[in-house]
Amino acid sequence: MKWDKIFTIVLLGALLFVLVASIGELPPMGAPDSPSYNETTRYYVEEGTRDTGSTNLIASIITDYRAFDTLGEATVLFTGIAGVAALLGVAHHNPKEKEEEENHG
Amino acid sequence: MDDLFVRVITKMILPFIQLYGLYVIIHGHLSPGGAFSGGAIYASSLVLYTLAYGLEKGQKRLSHNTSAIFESGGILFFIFFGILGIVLGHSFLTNRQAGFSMGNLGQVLSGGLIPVVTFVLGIKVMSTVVTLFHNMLEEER
Amino acid sequence: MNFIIGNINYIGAMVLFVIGLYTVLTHPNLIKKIIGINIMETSIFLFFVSIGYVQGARAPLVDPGNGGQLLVNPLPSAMILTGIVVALSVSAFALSLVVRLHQLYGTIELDEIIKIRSVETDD
Amino acid sequence: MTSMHFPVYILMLLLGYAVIIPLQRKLSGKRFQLGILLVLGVTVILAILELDNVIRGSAYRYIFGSYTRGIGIEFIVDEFSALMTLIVLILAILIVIYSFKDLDHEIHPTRIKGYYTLVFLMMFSLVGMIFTNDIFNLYVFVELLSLTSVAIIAIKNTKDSIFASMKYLIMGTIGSVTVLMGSALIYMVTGHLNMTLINGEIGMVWEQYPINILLAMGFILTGFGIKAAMFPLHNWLPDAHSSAPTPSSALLSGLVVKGYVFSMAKLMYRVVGKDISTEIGITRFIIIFAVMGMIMGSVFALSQRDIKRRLAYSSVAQIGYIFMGLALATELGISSALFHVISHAFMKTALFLSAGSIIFLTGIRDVRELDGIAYEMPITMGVFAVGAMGMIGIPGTSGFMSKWYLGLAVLDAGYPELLIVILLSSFLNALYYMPIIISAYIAEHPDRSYAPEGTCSPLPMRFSMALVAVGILLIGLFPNIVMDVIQLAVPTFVNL
Repeated sequence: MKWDKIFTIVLLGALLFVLVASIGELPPMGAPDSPSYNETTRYYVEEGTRDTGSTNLIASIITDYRAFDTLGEATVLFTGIAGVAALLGVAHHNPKEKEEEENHG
Repeated sequence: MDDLFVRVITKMILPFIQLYGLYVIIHGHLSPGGAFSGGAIYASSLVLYTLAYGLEKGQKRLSHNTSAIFESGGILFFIFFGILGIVLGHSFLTNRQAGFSMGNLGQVLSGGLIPVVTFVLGIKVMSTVVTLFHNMLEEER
Repeated sequence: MNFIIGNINYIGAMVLFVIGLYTVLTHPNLIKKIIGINIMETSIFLFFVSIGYVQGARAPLVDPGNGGQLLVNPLPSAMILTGIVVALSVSAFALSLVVRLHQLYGTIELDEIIKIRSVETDD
Repeated sequence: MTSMHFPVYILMLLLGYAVIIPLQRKLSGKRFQLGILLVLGVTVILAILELDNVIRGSAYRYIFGSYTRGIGIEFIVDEFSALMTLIVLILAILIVIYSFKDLDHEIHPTRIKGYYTLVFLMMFSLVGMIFTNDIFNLYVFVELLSLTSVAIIAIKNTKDSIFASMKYLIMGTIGSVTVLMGSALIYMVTGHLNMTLINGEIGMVWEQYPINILLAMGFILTGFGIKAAMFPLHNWLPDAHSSAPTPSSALLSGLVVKGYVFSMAKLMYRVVGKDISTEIGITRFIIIFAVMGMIMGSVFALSQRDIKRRLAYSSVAQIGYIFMGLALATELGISSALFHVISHAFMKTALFLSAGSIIFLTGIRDVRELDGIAYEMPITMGVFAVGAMGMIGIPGTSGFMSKWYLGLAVLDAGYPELLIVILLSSFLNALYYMPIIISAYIAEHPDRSYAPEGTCSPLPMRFSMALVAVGILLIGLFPNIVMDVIQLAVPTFVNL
């Protein structure tokens, strides 16, 4: 058991070193002119209230500009429930009955 | 679990949590918060109720088929609003161009579809979290 | 030194990502693996939000009175909301799977489950 | 009578009906199945109209919420997406027809409704993943697809399927978290989420922040490698696909894995672009993994006794073919990979459905006990034989055509040694498929009583299997119905 723990630690240490070393190359954090603050974001900030009429820009993005994402989101929630219901549904009250059904199946 | 103190305290604070949850949902497009966080706050009140009063009473508060209706209704409403955008001659999920009234900024009824969609989503998130909790609790019995 | 202070968020996110990966890879207990996955997801959300951070800017709430303040980039925060809800439903489903695994195998230690399965496949 | 809203109508029909199913408390049995077939049928018709509209007209962009390109989410409806959607929906309707009889044999009756909800949600996420042109929207669909595919494995509720779905969920979630990290790194540098806008910025960004793109593509390669079961990261696939109910393993092996491979192709060629991908060396990595997958996947398949595990390992090998075609980074290479996506979907569905029907009737899962079964179950073994011959690459089947195009692409891209790999892998395929066919058709089983006399798998199962086999032969004999459409789409796909 000992050896593969060491191997994982070494591997993840190398991954961590690569990730932290590469942070220097990334655009600095919080810089007002960082590439991610480009004309799309400026459009959201300036036109946000006029286009969607809501002052909370994040709400305007998730419910109006990118509403399809939120529809996908509601579906992921619905799948979570459908999956859990399929798994823990009321059906299987006694695991014993599940056993004999399973080995004949 | 059926301790008297817990029940009385729950009875007292329940309406305040629910009021706060509804406030966060309805003011989703004005102040921080919105469908997901507001729904979770509202769900925490029902989870607290189920913890204090046991699963049967909890199930009476939000039974299986009402929660199923909330969840399915939530998505169907969302699709209906999207199709509404197409019917009015624009692409799917259009808000301002399709002519929904923008109202004046900073008021609850401003923003065309946004308050309605946020409210519908908030109810859906609430019923999902509560149903998850009830399913897990049922599993123990 | 100010390199570390400057982008502490990115370093924190990367460290959290590797810690989460470590937890998932080494802990046999399934609940710990799910916690590891949640750590990894939190590190991604931290990374996403710190991409949008602008020095000295306000939260992206436009107050109708005076326009034109410097606002944080709202797009990554909007994406996080979706990410958080995805993390919620995946963890809920994983935990219900662990409940079923416990009922079927009687344990939630992965190596014990593998031992039980190897014993079963032999006989 | 075609409008630009068809992709949305298909998606909303699938999602709407998936949501309505749990509400129908009392509807069950025949009428319930009829409702499912009706909705799927309408979506197939819409997909046919959409394909015809796109071929006659031209690929078009569809932006949600009528905003401009960078602001709203965008769908690109090109020839290949329309064709892939049509194939996905046709195979889905055939698998659903198959599942009507097969399911009550494998799943607890109260869960059958939940199963179809999950199948509809899976179709919704697959079709959405094929159309989307936005990296975050792609992540939402990837996550939705992995959640539904785990759920339809776990629904069988046996010891193996719960364990396999747990392993798949953990590996799949690590995969999608890694993909999200890759998209975050790409967004950090380019500031856009729209794939075409990112592609516009990527040239300038490649000079300024090369490490960023390198890291992002590394994350995306591993993430999608895990989800699409590329060779070294595939060990969840055999357990998951063999312990699932038969319709689910057909859906998983035939369609779900293809969705991830197609998204990987999008991210590699539409977002980062052909020249940077080759410059980074991602294509070399993928070729190495693909070659290992093609050889080792078949070798593992040889050693499997269980028929479904053998088919699952052969899926790993076939995914190696697709990745090899993609990694050639030439137009012919990508079109041969996309052709194999479609031909493998048909072949693997046929193989899994026929294997499932053998298990359904006789309960035999061991490959060595299938002597002389062809006389008992002519149609099932016929479909299995067509699928197996396609895998081996016998002329006249779609498998041969995809190996043919792949061979051409490999020679055209200047890697003649890969041709040897294709031939070696086909030979290995023959090694583990041919014995099954030979023992089924030629070896005389002494007492010949697999199933009680006169009983054979129910009509809907045989009907849908036969149609899938016809599909294999159709594509095999007339490959240009598929290849011309792909040829139309690939130029726009690569440098959109």
